[in-house]
Amino acid sequence: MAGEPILSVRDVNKTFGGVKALTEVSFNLMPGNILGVIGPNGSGKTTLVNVITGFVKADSGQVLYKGKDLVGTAPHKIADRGLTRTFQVMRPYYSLPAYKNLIVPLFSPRARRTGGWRGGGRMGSRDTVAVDILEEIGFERESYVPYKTASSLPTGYLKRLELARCLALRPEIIICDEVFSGLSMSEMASMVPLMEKLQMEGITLIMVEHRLRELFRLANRVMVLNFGAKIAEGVPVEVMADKQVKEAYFGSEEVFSYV
Amino acid sequence: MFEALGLMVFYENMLALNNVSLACGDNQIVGVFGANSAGKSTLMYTLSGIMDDIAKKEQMAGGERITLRGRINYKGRDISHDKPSKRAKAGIILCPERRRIFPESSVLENLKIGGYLANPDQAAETLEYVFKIFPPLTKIVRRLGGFLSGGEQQMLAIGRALMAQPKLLLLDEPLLGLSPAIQYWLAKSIKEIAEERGVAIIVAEQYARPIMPIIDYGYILENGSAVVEGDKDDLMNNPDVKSAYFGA
Amino acid sequence: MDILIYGVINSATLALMALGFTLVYGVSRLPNFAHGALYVLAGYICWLLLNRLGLPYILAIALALGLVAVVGGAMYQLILVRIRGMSISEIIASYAIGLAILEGLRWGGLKGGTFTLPAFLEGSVDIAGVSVDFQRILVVVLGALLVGLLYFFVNHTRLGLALKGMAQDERAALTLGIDSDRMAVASMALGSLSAAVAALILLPLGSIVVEAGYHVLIMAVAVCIVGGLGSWTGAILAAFVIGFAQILTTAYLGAHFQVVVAILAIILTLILRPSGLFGKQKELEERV
Amino acid sequence: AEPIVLGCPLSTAFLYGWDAERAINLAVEEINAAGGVKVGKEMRPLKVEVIDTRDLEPGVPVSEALMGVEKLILEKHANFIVGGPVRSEAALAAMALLSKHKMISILTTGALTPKYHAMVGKNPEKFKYLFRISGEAKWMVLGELVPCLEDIGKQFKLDKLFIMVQDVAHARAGGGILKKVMSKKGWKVLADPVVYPTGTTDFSMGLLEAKKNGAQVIIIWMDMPESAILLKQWYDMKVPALPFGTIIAAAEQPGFWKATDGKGEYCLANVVNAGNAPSEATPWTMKFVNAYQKKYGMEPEGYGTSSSYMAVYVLKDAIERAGTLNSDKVADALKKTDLMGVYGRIRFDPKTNQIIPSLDPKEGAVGTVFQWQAGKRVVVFPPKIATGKILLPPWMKQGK
Amino acid sequence: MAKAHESRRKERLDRGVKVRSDGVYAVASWREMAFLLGPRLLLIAGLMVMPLVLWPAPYWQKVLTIICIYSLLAIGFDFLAHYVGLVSLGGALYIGVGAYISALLNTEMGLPLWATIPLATVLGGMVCTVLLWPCLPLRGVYFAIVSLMFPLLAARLIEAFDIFGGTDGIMGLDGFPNKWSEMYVLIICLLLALFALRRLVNEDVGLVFRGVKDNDQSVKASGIDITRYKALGVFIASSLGCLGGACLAHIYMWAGISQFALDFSIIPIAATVVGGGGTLAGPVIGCLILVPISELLRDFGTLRIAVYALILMAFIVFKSEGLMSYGARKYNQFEHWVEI
Ligand SMILES: Nc1ncnc2c1ncn2[C@@H]1O[C@H](COP(=O)(O)OP(=O)(O)OP(=O)(O)O)[C@@H](O)[C@H]1O
Ligand SMILES: Nc1ncnc2c1ncn2[C@@H]1O[C@H](COP(=O)(O)OP(=O)(O)OP(=O)(O)O)[C@@H](O)[C@H]1O
Ligand SMILES: [Mg+2]
Ligand SMILES: [Mg+2]
Repeated sequence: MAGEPILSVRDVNKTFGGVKALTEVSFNLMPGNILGVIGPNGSGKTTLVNVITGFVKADSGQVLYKGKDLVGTAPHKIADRGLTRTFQVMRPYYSLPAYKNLIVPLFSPRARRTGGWRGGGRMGSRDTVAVDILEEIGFERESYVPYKTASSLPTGYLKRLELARCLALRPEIIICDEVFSGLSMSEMASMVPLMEKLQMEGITLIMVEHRLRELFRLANRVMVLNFGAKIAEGVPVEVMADKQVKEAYFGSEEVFSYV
Repeated sequence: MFEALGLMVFYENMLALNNVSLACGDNQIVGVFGANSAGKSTLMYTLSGIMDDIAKKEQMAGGERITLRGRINYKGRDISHDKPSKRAKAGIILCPERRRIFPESSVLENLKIGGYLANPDQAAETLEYVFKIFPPLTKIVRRLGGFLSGGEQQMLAIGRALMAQPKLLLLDEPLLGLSPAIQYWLAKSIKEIAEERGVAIIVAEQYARPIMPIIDYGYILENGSAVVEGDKDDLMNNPDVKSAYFGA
Repeated sequence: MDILIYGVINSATLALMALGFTLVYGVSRLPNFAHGALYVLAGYICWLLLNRLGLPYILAIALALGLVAVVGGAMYQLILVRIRGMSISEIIASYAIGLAILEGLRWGGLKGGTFTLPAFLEGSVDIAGVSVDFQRILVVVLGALLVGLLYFFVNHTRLGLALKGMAQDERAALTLGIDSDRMAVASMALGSLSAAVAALILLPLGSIVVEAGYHVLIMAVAVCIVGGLGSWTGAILAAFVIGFAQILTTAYLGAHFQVVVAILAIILTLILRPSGLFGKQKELEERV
Repeated sequence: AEPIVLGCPLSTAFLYGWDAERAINLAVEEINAAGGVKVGKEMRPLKVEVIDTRDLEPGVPVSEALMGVEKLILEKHANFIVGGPVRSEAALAAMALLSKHKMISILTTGALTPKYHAMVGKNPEKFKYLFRISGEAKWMVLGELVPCLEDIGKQFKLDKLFIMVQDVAHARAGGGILKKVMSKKGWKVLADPVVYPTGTTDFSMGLLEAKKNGAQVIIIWMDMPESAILLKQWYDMKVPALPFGTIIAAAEQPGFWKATDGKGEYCLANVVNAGNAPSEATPWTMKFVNAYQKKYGMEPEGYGTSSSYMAVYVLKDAIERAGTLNSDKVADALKKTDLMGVYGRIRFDPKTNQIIPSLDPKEGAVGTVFQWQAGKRVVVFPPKIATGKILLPPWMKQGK
Repeated sequence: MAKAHESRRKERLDRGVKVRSDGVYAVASWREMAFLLGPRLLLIAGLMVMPLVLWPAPYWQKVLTIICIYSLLAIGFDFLAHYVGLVSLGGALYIGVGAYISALLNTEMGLPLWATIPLATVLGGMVCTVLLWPCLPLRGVYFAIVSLMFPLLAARLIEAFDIFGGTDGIMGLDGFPNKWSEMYVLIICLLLALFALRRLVNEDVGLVFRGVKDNDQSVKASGIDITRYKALGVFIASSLGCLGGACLAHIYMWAGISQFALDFSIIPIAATVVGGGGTLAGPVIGCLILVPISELLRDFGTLRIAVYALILMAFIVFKSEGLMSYGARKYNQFEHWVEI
């Protein structure tokens, strides 16, 4: 693998009043790659995402994005530079219709800069783009779903809305925090190609997941966290074979085969 | 022991549940599967009475959007007009989707609040049991609920529901956000809970694979209607179900 | 020394005033803006029982406490249930109830400074050269006792825990068999009761006036907010912070800066710690 | 005949509002019973329209009071405004409004600020309709309080003063002035005035300090009812100093005795105008006190009672002299008022329309300082109208 | 489950033109135009002719101006609370700041009223925004209480340091040339503010505001600076309040510390609750109801406030969604029973 990593995390530490959420985590991410992050519950995956995107400030360490340190930068500035994330516990704008949820990112400085979605100044043009994005992500355009208020949408759609919000920003990196959970098999079947398509378009992805089958199909590399520390990293097959991972993450052969 | 007949739920003019009937016997595990917006959560809310409460609240705030129809019988009694708290007292406990744990209480306190209906002995015993099936919780008993990770919250939510000494446990997407190991354990525990503690369980999931093997009877919901039902083998052998839920 | 002693007394007074408000907010998320009115009402009822019906003091106190608790509960049952969860409406409605009670009392004759309750204990002692009357010592003692009792109730009894759960997530509480309506009424009655207790301990030191209602409300809100809503430790600490800030400004800056300093203290605390001294709301809401 | 409407903007839920309301009603009743007011050839009755301005309530904006005044003028068609607004700021704020409507107004209660008549003096043409018939702070301090204190000082050989004030503008300013003046007069003022926020219920710190420093007279400049607590604490601590409640103190009310369980004995207080407590200032004084007592079952309570009562009579007198209700004419007539009233001779300063005060009822309006003695309010100052002597509390030794 | 009408339910259908998704209208005929524009025209025309209707009752004309001032505050509050998510209990701050700025400009610098009012609006908005800036990270009740403290503090500071005329206030401001200008300036300002705000909240910027209210974390994740938007929201709301304050000062030709009084904070909120939060027009309706009621009750004397409080409570409890929301629902929807 040649070239500079687009994102490089170095020795990041984070404790929450005595709880070590992250210890000395480092990794590099090449542009256009998909990195899978797995680990038992409470191992610090979401915290890692938070640290990268600025929602939580690392106690020490560096997060280099295109060579610049992001630690201490406000989340909205990080997003503005093209590094976006989804929330594991969904955070839509509950009072707005689903497609209006996307107007907010479409209105952001970044989207206006990069997307040229000013749309000739006509009202409603952003709406069209919003519905386009939703359609791409699996909201049927002709159905009522994109027009329903977010508060009445079921979990599965909200998860996808999270991803749509990221797409609207035209980001360079998307960090997905468990977007697959809450989707049924058939829906997943359409999500996987979508992810592949994003990768083709040159977007770099970090995917935090518990749905390993799909993840391993997608990911170029996988990193495993346990108790806040990185215990393995490599291509999926390697990681699956790692003894430590088996012990810490799967616990037993039964589980392993179940996966 | 528990049966629901011809449930109908309207949100405004949209039919979210269309004439759904369902039954669950003693110690049985019943699965309800369906894709997004099939109406699983709506069904669970209706069974536990929360839907009545939501409708009532909306009515008070002016809207009268939600209409409910149908009968729910529990132990030979019509409970379709009972308040959720009354149903809970009778043993119908819902573990709602999206966790809804108490964010400002510690893990232990969450569990204690869950034990509101239990007597002290039961509470102590169940507490131990919860820690047994969810070992990660033992390490974080003092942490505030709101600070937990997604998976930890999910475990806590299930544990809390168990604390309420259910006779009929309604689990809405219990696997959401759990790591494979815990998923596996939970599926096993569900079976164990049903068998050893004599609890009937209705599980709603769209991720059917881990749950399917443990159920006694299952329903497939689609757009608010129960399109397929049958016991484990019926469902597993149904080609449509197979392709939709096992990706094979 | 006198600063220390009177600082403690002042803080205890503030803590007592705030107690009922914290309790109600902590267990049912209702910002009870009728708190001050209930406080004054308790004093006035007690006064009426004493002076109009000539009841013995103990009996009058007991009756007044009971009546105010009933009023509080009824207030919730009849009015506030209907707007539960709409916090702005709750604030305005409870404020309106408070206003109606207070102005009703004023109209009903509670005006001027001639309404007073007798002290439980007359006389005073010298503590380290500072003379303190017994009633004030009683304030500190009873204040501590009451805080302890309520703390125990909320954190270690079944009912207290249920109330706490209901406050945080009503729907989740419902699924656990906690009857939220009844619980809310209970919490409101309890909160009114503690407002009444505070009134009957504190009012013998002052006189029963309508303005006290507004004053108590402001102080209660300030203490609870600075402490972090719903946090007991926070509320007590905040009572001490504000209490001592007041006494210290009186001693060193001149009392007409007392209010200025108190308000500044509140604003600054919150700018520095956005969810109060012990509150976690902000962190919780921003946990993603 | 068509009645003459007196509009009374008063804060009726407070002492200085309701006492004025009662007194005005009393005067109007008396006048109407005697046939009314003679306007030209016609005898016209008086009619009172009271409006609650709420201006003494905390948290209520002054504009509320101004609305009340406008309502009286525009809707109740008041011919004259008598009474308030009660709070100084409100009274000042109402000046522009009243003169805009060319409305004659006699301020009878509340508003103590010297700025009021200063404003009239500065702009006599614009504000020529605005009169004040009750005392103002400057005279009360310099003309009554200081001489009274000097009296006490001479009589008992006391010269150590301690000042406690409420945290309101008039009290703070008053405390400051008092300190300056009394220091000049050779008194030892022991400290800067101690300021207490409205609603304070604990005064022990201040009292301790007073005791420690050997205070002999304590000035209490507070209008909050909690000053009763101060007196209770003073009694309980047996502070060897004479308490002196100045200007609109809670101690002026008859109910004060009960509020302090009698612990307020020996407290001196000032009731602004004679007639607010029984005294023999003029022949009319007791007549008024008795009439009031007969109608309301209690003695006049304080501050605005006798002045509000007199305002109605003064107005009647002026209207009859003017022979019309025309504002300009009546204003001119009012300026020429010279009447022996309840609290002395009533005349207005020709430049400022402020009542002319004096220590002698034959010369001008007199104030009153009384002392609580065995449950009664005994007038002790000014000497011309005094009915008793100042007593020292038994635990206090006379200075050397 | 619903007890009565076992086999029937109430169906609601949107009346004609309004498509389910907000903001998209397909206007077909003059009837539908009238349907859409009717209520708006009613409000505009109603307010415009009101002063004329009230000709015989000059006092009520005055009340109308006061209603307008409270309405300005109330729509500011509504906007801030329901579209930006900042519940500000400190409306009095805006009134006070506006009043003092225009009073100072008028008396100290001799600027005429036509200059002081707009200047006070803009400058006042800026002053309030700067004052509240450090509090913008606060959430919910905490922001509410801190904003409640500001007017108290301002009044206390003016008093303690005896600045700007101290407790006496600033007297001798210019009044409006006549009562008609007074009324129409306020009415037109109010209508402009109302329709401008309505427009704003439905524009894309408005959606960002609503996003900030619903979920500020998500807004951050979308690369938008929430503090900027919150500050902008505060600026808009406080400017409206300052405009009201400036007019108030000129109407009474006086500014003083009581313009920081609690009533200015409470009444607009009550009006919002009564009229229906989040509707913008609702608060105006709320003011149109509450303020006159309070005036009508003046004859009750001391009991007035108690009665007023009871009426207010009744509104809140029995129409808890607010009159405007209720009315809009009834206006926009058919309801009828259908068999299931
Ligand atoms: N603000 C906080 N205060 C205290 N503890 C915290 C805080 N945030 C996270 N934690 C703890 O840090 C640990 C890591 O949390 P994190 O959310 O990163 O886990 P995760 O790997 O995403 O787990 P999951 O798969 O369940 O989502 C958890 O044990 C959690 O309880
Ligand atoms: N409060 C509501 N108002 C209007 N429609 C609603 C409401 N709640 C749910 N719905 C609609 O009802 C349908 C069923 O929703 P439900 O939440 O029951 O789905 P679900 O099967 O639980 O989906 P998921 O697996 O994604 O959680 C959806 O189309 C949803 O949009
Ligand atoms: Mg996570
Ligand atoms: Mg669901």
